[in-house]
Amino acid sequence: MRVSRRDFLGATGALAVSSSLGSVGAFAQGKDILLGSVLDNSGNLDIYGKPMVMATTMAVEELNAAGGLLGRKIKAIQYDTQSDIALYTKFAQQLARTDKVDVVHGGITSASREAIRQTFKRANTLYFYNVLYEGGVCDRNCVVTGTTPAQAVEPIVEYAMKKWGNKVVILAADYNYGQITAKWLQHYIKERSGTVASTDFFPLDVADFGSTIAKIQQASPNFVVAALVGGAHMAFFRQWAASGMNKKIPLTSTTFGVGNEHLALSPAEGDGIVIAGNYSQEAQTPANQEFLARWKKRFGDTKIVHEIAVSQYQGIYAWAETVKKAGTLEREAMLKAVESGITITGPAGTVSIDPKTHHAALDIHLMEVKNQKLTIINTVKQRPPSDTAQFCDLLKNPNDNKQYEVKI
Amino acid sequence: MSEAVVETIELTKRFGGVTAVDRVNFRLGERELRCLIGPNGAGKSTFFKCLTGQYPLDHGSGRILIRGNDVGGLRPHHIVRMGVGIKTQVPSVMNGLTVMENLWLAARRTHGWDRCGSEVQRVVDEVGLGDIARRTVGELAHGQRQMVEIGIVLAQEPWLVLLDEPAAGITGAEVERLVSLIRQINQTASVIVVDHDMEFVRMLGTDITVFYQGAVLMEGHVDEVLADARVREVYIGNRA
Amino acid sequence: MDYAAVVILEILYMISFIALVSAGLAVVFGMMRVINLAHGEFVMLGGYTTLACQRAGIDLWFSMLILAPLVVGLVGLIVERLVIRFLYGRMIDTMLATWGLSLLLIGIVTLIFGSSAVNVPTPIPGYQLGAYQMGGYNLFIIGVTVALYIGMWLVLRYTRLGLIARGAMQNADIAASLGYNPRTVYMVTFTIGAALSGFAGGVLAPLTGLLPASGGGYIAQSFIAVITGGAGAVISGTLASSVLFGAISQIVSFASGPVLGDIVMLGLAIVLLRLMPTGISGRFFRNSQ
Amino acid sequence: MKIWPSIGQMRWGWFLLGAAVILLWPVFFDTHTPTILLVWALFALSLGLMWGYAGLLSFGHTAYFGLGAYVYAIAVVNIGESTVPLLLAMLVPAIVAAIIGAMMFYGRISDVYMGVITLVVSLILFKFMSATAGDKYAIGDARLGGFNGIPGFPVLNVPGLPDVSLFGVPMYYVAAVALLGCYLISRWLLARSFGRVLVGIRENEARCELLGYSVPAYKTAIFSISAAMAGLAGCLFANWAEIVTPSVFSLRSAAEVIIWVIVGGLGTLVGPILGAMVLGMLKLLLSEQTVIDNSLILGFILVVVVLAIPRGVVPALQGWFGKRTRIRTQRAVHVRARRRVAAPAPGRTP
Repeated sequence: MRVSRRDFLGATGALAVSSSLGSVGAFAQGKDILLGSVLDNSGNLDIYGKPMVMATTMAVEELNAAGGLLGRKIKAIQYDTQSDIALYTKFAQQLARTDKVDVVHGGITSASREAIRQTFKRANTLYFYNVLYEGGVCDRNCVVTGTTPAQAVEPIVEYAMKKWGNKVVILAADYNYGQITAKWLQHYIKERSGTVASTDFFPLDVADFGSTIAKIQQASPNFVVAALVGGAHMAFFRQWAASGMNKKIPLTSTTFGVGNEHLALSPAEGDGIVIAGNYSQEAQTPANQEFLARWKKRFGDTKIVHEIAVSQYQGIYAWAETVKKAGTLEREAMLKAVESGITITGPAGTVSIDPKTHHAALDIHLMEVKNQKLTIINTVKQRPPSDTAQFCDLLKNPNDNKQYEVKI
Repeated sequence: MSEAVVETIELTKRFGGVTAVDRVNFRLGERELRCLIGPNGAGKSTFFKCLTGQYPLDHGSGRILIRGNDVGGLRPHHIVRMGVGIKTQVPSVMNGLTVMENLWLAARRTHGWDRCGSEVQRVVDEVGLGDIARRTVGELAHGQRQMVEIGIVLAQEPWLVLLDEPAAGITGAEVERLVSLIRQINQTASVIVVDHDMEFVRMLGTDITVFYQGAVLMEGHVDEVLADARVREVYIGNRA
Repeated sequence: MDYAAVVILEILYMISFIALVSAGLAVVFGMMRVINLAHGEFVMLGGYTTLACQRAGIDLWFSMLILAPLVVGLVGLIVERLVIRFLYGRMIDTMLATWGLSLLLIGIVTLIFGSSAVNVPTPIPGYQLGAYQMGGYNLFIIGVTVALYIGMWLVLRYTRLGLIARGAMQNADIAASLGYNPRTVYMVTFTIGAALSGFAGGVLAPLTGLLPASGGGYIAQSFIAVITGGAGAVISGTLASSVLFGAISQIVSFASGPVLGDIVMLGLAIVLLRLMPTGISGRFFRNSQ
Repeated sequence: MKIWPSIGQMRWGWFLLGAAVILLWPVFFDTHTPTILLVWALFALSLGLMWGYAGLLSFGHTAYFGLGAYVYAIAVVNIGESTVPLLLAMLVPAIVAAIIGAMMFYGRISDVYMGVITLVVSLILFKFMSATAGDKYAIGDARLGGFNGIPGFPVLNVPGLPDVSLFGVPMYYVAAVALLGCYLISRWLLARSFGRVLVGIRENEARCELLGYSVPAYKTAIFSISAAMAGLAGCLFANWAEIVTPSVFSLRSAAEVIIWVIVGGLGTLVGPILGAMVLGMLKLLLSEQTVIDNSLILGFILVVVVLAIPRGVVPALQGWFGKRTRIRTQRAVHVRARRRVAAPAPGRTP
């Protein structure tokens, strides 16, 4: 027992060294602007997280190369949350309380966002969430640069119902993203007097869709919308194609392509899936081409660039613009700057933050998967986050702190 | 007729198609010492395990009364709690614990916390375990473990003691010690000993019940039983 | 009517799926009383072997049917030599060590292949069943499973290897009395078990997609099927529990959703273990294999 | 008591030193990470008590940890004040464990099947909790939230004063007191007849039965007590993380606690505590780098420990440095503990 106590002291000693190293490091470079990020760089969500981490690194390097912000260098503190929600709360607290960062860009799934959003609000740390999601977050401390259902889901419904008919089956991931997105889907479908034949939810670890596919055929809808998330759910697209359904019932998705799913499926399996989103590598704008060229130079492979990596990149630039406008890193001043309207042009087009909702108006492409590429069918410029705007006005109610859901 | 300590009425135990114990009527009186003998497979061990509750009794296959209480269907620990001490065929002791710890656990069931220490000491002295009292039981020789288990039974201060092959693996002087221990136990308790070691049974010099093919072949004092022709034939014939 | 056929096919598929992923574990458990918690990772390795070979330009069928079991069998052999052989007779320790092994394998595969989902193309097209479009590959899996179990039965019944195996299943000393070192028998058994797991992984890869962590999805199902099946009779026990669990979980899935299917299956396993502590085979198939 | 050397004696000197280090820590250092280490240590202690002394290995002990976390979150959202939820977080896991334990132990289920059943229970909870994202899954005001879990519930407060929250350093002290308290309770239990009978059961179940002890009752009781401690740890975890998600029921967390206990050492109480603290710290440090995969290292450690030091680190160290008699008893005790769970071969009952 004597020795085990010594052991214990040794371990706690190591702990002390590691924690003091952190604070000493931060102190020595006290003039740096600290940008925190919490993203899943490993684990089963790293298909989303890895490119976002790279995008963060690249954006910070570019900003620094251009002279930093307010004459100061930006230092990125990035934590890997290993696709584990518990680590999100841990690192969020570390960023806010120990590292005392000036801004946080991070969170991927809606579950992770909700795990950390309140922490940053309490700690008065400005928070950017740069991922497409189910909409409705009304929180003055939180700026969202990803798409919401009104932006990326409604166009699919509109297009698909016009083209294929009005009977729809919805498949969604069983957590708040899928649940709320499914509600919006039902809302948009009913608005256009369509019918929802069935809505099914799948936990993230479900990988067998045999009974689901049979049930869909029994319902025989005009088309299917899949709001599925993560590696296991990829099996749906495979099993769908394996049974030959891809030739029979059109498939659309609110998430497909975000994790580069189109690259994991063969052309025969993936072709024809319709999606809507903010970004396609095929976009022929100069901003996008230059961005991809820089990415290639920095990391080599541009294949893995996906919408939310670009979102993260744009989010950081939008924040940089905010800081420039505010002229300070004080949170209240930055929020005032956000509420005066911030607009930047990124690889995916113009991003302009709506002062009322702190969400972004974005250019939205309707796309179809063709030969492992997201081919653009048409583009709507500056589509507003009208869903969230129905409920949320932060100029009027700055203390609002809620996630609104559509009522059906 | 005085109340029997143990009484079985038409006790029967079947395993699949085999009838191991066949309608046995058995009676053990107060302070009686009885040996159960019989060739291998005669049913004496099965009979023993029915008494201890280790083999549950099937419905409608006889009754077991201990001091008039029907104990069919009770689990071993219920039977033990009535005041019955049991030693099983293979020494069943807590190998990782010391001799004294083993005895303490046995004593604690019947005695208060404060008395356990002196009880353990008493048993150590009575059984003669003083030299090995602090050794871990798992390290002891087979015979020593047999004695530890006798000690465990003693520490419970039972009024009925069931011993299954206590003499197995015990030699020479130890056997004599065992015999006197069993006699001593018999001062305060009724005792059933199951064994097939004839020499040992003869040393106990008591009444005997002979099992054969699941049933009672005969009962009587050791001398008359051993003189009986049927017993000799069954026993020796089967052993050969 | 067509729908009924579809449901029956899906049930058959689920039964085959469970039986297929359980085969390797069943052999190892039945003959060695070793519960290999890295079993799911062996299945996963089979899938990745298929993927790597297919990417290297090797014929897909050859990769999944021949190479996957070979490679994973080899991994099993190495594992047996390095870890398992020191732990025979220590059931809980074996479970712990193989659990550690499973984490280790997940880590290694993540290092090599990354943790993103990857896929092997499905080599068989769908077909039309009445008004329904069905996965042709599912039929292939049903067929493969049937063939595998018939093959296992024939080997056990009619070959010398089978004789030794049946002997070892009843009692390790029997193998010794037949003149075989039980340690060698164990080594071969574990290797064969691993190869069977690799085979399952290879065959299933085109349907499920691959993740380093996907072994976890197999282990729960096969673990429960094998343990519930019991060690007394590997083939019949595992088949019986596969049929039971596969049918019930798929019927519940059709009636409500896949989650409830899983939960009902797990709950049933608890009830069965409580009622039949030696497994189905311990109760009903005492003297078969 | 001289008769009982097998169960490690309370060493007040070392206990007070350890307690002093734990209690004085916040004076000098940050407490956020140490808090979770204390919570994990408590969780490991709960399993170590049951596994190391009664020889019962629950493969899914995380079920009770998770239940504690969920029960606290659900109750505190509905009640608002944290005292009753804290008690419920111990009571509910204890009751659930008592029911499951009684079902297993009175049913004479062997150790391997006990492993399977406990694991399946936590799998069921995992599957179920992961599938509760819909808004129809709510208990009172608390939505279960599926994969998202339950975020943003009120943290512990000073009993009776719902507005005085305990977070930061006070939260650390809550965890410290919980750990030290549970340690003392465990020591006390082991010094009672109850603990000694448990050790007896670990050594020879049939003998204890024949001594007149109701083995299933003892097993059920220790299972329930252990679950209550795990539930308390879960409740503290919820307060530390400020969110509860189904991952508390996952295979991974089920594995982690077993690894902590086995590495720390069976048949001691300090072993599991240290195992959890050191390996927990390692897990956190590993997540600040991305070069080596976390599970690779954990897996490697588990394999090596099972092969090289199957007794665990603390008993091994005690063996090297302790007195000779201690070595002997510790080893014997330990070997029994492992073998007992190892021996029976299912399907071969006579």
